[in-house]
Amino acid sequence: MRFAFTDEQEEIRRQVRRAIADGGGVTAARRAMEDGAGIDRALWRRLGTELGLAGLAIPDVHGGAGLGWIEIVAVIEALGADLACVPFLSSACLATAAILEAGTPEQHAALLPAMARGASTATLAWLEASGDPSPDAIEATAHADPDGGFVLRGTKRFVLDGHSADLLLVAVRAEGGAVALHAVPAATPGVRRARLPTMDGTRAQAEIILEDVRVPASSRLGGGGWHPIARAIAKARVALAAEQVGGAQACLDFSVAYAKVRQQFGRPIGSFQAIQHTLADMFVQVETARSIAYHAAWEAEHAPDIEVTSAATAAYCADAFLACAADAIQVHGGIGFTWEHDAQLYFKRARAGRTLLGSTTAHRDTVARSLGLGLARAHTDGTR
Amino acid sequence: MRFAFTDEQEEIRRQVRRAIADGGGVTAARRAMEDGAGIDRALWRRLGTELGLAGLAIPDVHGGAGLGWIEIVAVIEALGADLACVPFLSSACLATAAILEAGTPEQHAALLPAMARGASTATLAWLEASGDPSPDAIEATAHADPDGGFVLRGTKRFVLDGHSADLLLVAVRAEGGAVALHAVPAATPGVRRARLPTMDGTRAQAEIILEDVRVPASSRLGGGGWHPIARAIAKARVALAAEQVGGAQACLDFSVAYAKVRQQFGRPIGSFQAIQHTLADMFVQVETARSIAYHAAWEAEHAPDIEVTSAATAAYCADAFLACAADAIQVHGGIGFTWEHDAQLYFKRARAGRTLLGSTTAHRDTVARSLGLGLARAHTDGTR
Amino acid sequence: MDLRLSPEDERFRDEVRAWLETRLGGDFRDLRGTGGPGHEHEVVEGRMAWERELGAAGWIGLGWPAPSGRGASLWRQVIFQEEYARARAPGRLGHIGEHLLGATLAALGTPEQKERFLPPIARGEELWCQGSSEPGAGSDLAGVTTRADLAGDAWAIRGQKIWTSHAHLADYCFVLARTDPAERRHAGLSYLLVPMRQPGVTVRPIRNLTGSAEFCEVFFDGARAARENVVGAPGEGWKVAMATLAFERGASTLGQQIGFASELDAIVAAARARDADRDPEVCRRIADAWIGLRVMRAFALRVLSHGAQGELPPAGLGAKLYWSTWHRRLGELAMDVLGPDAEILRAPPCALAPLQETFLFSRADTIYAGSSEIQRNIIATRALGLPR
Amino acid sequence: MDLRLSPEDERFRDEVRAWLETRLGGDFRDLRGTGGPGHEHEVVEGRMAWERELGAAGWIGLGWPAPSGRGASLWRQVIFQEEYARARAPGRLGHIGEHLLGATLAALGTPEQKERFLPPIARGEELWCQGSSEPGAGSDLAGVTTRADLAGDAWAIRGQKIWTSHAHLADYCFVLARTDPAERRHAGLSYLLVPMRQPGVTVRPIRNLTGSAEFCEVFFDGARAARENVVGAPGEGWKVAMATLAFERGASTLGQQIGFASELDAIVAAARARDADRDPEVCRRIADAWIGLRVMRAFALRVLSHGAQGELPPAGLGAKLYWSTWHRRLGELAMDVLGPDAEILRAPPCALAPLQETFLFSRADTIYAGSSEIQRNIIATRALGLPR
Repeated sequence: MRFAFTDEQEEIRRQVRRAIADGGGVTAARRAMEDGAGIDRALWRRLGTELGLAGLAIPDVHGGAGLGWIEIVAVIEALGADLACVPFLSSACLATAAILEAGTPEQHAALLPAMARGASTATLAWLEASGDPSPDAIEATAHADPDGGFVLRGTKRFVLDGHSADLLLVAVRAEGGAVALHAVPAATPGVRRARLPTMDGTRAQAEIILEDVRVPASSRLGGGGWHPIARAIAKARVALAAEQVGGAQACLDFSVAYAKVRQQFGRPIGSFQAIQHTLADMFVQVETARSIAYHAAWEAEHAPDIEVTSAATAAYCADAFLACAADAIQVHGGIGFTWEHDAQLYFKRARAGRTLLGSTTAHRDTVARSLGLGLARAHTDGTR
Repeated sequence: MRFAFTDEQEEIRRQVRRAIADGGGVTAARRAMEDGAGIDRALWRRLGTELGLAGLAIPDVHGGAGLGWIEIVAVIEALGADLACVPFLSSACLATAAILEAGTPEQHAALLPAMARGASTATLAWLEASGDPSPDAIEATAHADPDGGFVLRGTKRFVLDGHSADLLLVAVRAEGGAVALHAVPAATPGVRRARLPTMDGTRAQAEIILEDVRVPASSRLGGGGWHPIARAIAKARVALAAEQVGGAQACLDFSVAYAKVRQQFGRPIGSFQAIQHTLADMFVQVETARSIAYHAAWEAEHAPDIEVTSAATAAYCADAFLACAADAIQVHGGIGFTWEHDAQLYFKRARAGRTLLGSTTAHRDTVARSLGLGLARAHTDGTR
Repeated sequence: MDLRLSPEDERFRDEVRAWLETRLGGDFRDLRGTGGPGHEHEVVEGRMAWERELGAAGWIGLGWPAPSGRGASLWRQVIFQEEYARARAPGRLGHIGEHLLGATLAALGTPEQKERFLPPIARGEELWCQGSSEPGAGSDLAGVTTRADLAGDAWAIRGQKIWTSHAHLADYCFVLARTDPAERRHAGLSYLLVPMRQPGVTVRPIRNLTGSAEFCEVFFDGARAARENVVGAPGEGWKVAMATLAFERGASTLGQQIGFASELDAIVAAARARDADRDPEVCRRIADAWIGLRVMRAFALRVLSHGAQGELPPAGLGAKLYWSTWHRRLGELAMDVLGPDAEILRAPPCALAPLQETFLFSRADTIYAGSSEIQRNIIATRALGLPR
Repeated sequence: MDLRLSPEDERFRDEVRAWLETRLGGDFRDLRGTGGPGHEHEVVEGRMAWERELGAAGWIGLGWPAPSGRGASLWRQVIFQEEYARARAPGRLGHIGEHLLGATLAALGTPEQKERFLPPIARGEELWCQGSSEPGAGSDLAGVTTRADLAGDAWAIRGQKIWTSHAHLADYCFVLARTDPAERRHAGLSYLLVPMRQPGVTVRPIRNLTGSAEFCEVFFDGARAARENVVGAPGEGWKVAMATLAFERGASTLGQQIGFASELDAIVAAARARDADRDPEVCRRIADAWIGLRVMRAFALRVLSHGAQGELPPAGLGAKLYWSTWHRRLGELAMDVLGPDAEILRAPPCALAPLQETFLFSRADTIYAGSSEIQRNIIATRALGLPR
């Protein structure tokens, strides 16, 4: 039993932190937000390609690092601490897991090497207008084409980094009502995409409209079905939770630092019990969130079913981050409320986390159902 | 516009406070709890009969004081402050309102004079095993008897002061599925009652079993229907809310007093910001709860429909009292947790308030429905 | 207890309502719903004209004695505020002049100061801003370091103020400054009336987390105020500033609640439109918000009713803490009702929908005008008499 | 990161489980589920016999070095605690002797003290209680006023302790007393080992709000402790007491969680039985409680994993605050799930059903062993380095 990262894992984290700091840290994230790019391409080149983060969880036979979710969590916590604007969550976590879970060996070989090199990014387009994370909400369709391929139709929404990803993994309702996943290059005719402006400007979302998009039979990942997609989403939720731990820790850190120097009534505000107790509560939230996130990382790597673990972790860490970010503003007073101060960036990132990859309410309902409580609702294989 | 009691109303309050203090205050309530009587008969003689509280809201033609809900609220707040163990809420508020709302002038004349003198107490038996406050949950029945009377059958639960009341007002399901209210002397053959031991030992509840209870036709109050009963319950909820304000204020008062004298770390604990802020939050809860309770008293007297007002007030004041009572224990530390300290009496009284006369959740649902929110559920006339 | 208004007061309400309907139906039609907290940057020119319109009709300084005001009762002031909010009349640019400086001068100003400053405020012609907080003295006003030195017939002011609303529009600023550098903390402060349109005054807007600029920094670098334009005696500025703070809790609170109610209406509508009200938890949170509004109204009426007979009661000290906490929670509820669409803006980088604005801007409510921590300190010491 | 136990540790778990199954199937059958917080008054004689049974089998002082203990690793101590709780074995009467005094002596005692006191603790034969808090010094241990004066070969102790569990059963008490009256606050305190069965010791149980007596007051009126039975040097009692406090956060936390889990199971069962789980809000509150349990477990494993490699990390300072808050909320949830029946007792005046007991007793969790306020102070200063 050892509940800690190995020296190698800590070394990767250190390298990531150094690369982000070299790239400008939170200031770079602010720039990516303000210039509207929504992605820090220079940083992604450094992190994704040079440090190998793009292929962290991709097997080495496909050019990746062949590591797993413990390393994903170790790394994304560092990314979250500085709000790094890179497609790590969307491409290296969510889409990579989806391809690995749903695809055949041939499809792995076809899709993963370019992603591992950082030459291509991908994302999962699964939510639609309702934002309901359950498979029941999938209305987009795939119809078999006489020539052996498929025609995709529908509108996907809230797609992480959907405006910039090269490859879209689109969840659709296939023949017989089952869910299937198609790998669709973003440049395919009929794919229209529009960036959705987000309150959290450090993380981009897009709407993707599929107008009679013709794709070959080989675009369908594996044999279809909701389960592999659900598993990929569950793993990505664990990654997001760890990212939130990084953000929450950053809020605590800069708030503690401020409380030690900011003087009011002739004393540092950190000597007032009201501020001390707020910061103590933040500390407990950060440390407990970190614990459940790390534990979930281990389960994502080793447990056969992580739906409930992932939902529990996602709900807890999203709440902890939002509470810490909100408290950070309050501890800072007026200055924490300004555009120039970073507190607002964390606050908006944290707010977005309440619905990203499914709402915290949906996560709690998942946990409640697993306890046999009466919220019975079909969440099985997504087949209609 | 004048949002304050008149001098006359303040004078009644002063007399009530003096009478309670003369009777031993909270110590008397503790005695009534520990000796199992659940009612302080000496105090009720003084308050109910001599000071006229038993008939406060009973018209003067029936021997009462002919006052209204503003006086009820003014008085019950004082009772709540010292946890007075008297059947004021059950008899002078709930049952009196039910008779006034549901009964005919003849029935008023038959039932109210004895109550006004304090010679008889009454209560409303409306809840059953589910505890659901809605009329849909009423399963007890009244069947017409060939001789012109009725036969009552069923089991009532959570009946306030049901073990000691002389007159039971029993809500039943009558012919055609409508709800009706019967005035049944507790001594009627077939009425069995058992006191339910309660966590809040200062307020008694009983179970009442009706085994083929034969009552005359005149026992049915007015023409039947749920509306008059609902209005009486709504008015009683306002009274309960005001009682809770009194309790919350007492918790604040003895906590502030303690915080000023109790020394830790060489200072009164009331000089620590953590304690100060807790007490400040209690203060805001007390003052806001008092405001909405007084406002509701005025509406109970003047507004045509008080269901929503009453539900809102009941939910708010119950929560405020419980929060204040819980904080009182925390402020006191270990001593607040002992049997000997009064904090526990207030805490248990406050806890009971979360479900007494309907749960705070049911109250919120009532408010939500009034806003047109989708919790559609029939709460109309109670007819099945 | 009598919660009805007199028939005369009800007629006054009709008068206010009719006037607002007429005026906001005409040239000022486009001003409805503009301005107010989080929106102070909107249609500024139009709102300045509107201030003059209000002034010409005698609606500013309603409670002041003649000749500047109409000597209206507290309840009539409340009625005006309520109807003003109900008509969605524009957020007041003259609020600080009327309710803070005006009330302070009415109580503590010299006859000359009243004569000079109250009439242009009442006419809606001169706007004021407030120079209290400083970068190093936010919640701690006694920590003020802005200096004012008497040089001949004028005070020369040097220092920096922050969180000043309307500073770029204002004609005057009331400035808390240290006039006796030998004294520390509460002593040696003075309350000066400083023209804003002069050399030595620089205004820099502060962009807040909603992307708009609600507050400003004001730099005084040798700006002048006439020697006689100090309120109260020199060195007694602390007392005057505390009086000004007390005026922040006034009749406007019931008007504010009407704005809150319309935000809640928007949430109810959004919940129904999105079927979010099929979830009982959402419904109960909305119910709680509605209950909170009822609480606020009853609380304000009770406090003002006591206030109408003299001093505001200690209960009033809880008002800011209650509404700011309530409003912050309302913003969170709004986001949850909107679901994943809560995240999507009207346009990049920060064109917010109204409920998003409520959410973000409400984070400031527990900070400005005395943070929640300060409010609790005040309640603990002043209302409960706890030891410092 | 590896959250698996070694095969040897898993075999150890089997051994513990088998032993408990056998013993709790036999003579001690009726002890299952007795004792523990809120239930310390139950079947005391039987539980004293059980302590000796545990001792004879070598389960007490598992982590102590031989000869008193077995030198088991931290993980094996955790395994024992988990299986102990899972078997619903009786609440330990020997907890204070083993985990507080024993751990303190093992670290700071003299060889003679270890030899005298550890073996009878390990055999389950001598019970201990803790004399730290006083009526005037609850959270503030440095305010201790109990005096101990050296009179010949013994300390004579005068004063009053409070919140002392098991005082009426204990053979010994470790007492923090002032031995140098000239010194104030943290200085001049000593940590004495005092026999309870002697003249000059009076025990009075304190009835708590559940109606049972969990804690006691202890009055020392000239009671004696041998001169050599002071742990650490005279005057250094504060340091020793702080070490004892640190041992309160140990391996037992994972066992405690198993008790919490069975309370949550009871709530889930009650919710289903009463159809309370048709309400999504109730379901989500239960889900939150379940998530909190997962959090606690992960948190404890992480802290202990660091602890197994040396010092407990600062994160561990948050454990008490987290679980006590969680547990208090669990009690509130239990009541809401029970609806109006939450109010009804098994018998008057205070025969509580288990979930009622959880509700009432959990109010003490945020008070004893360092109140939540004290916990936050400690985190702020020790973990975050904030200025006092």
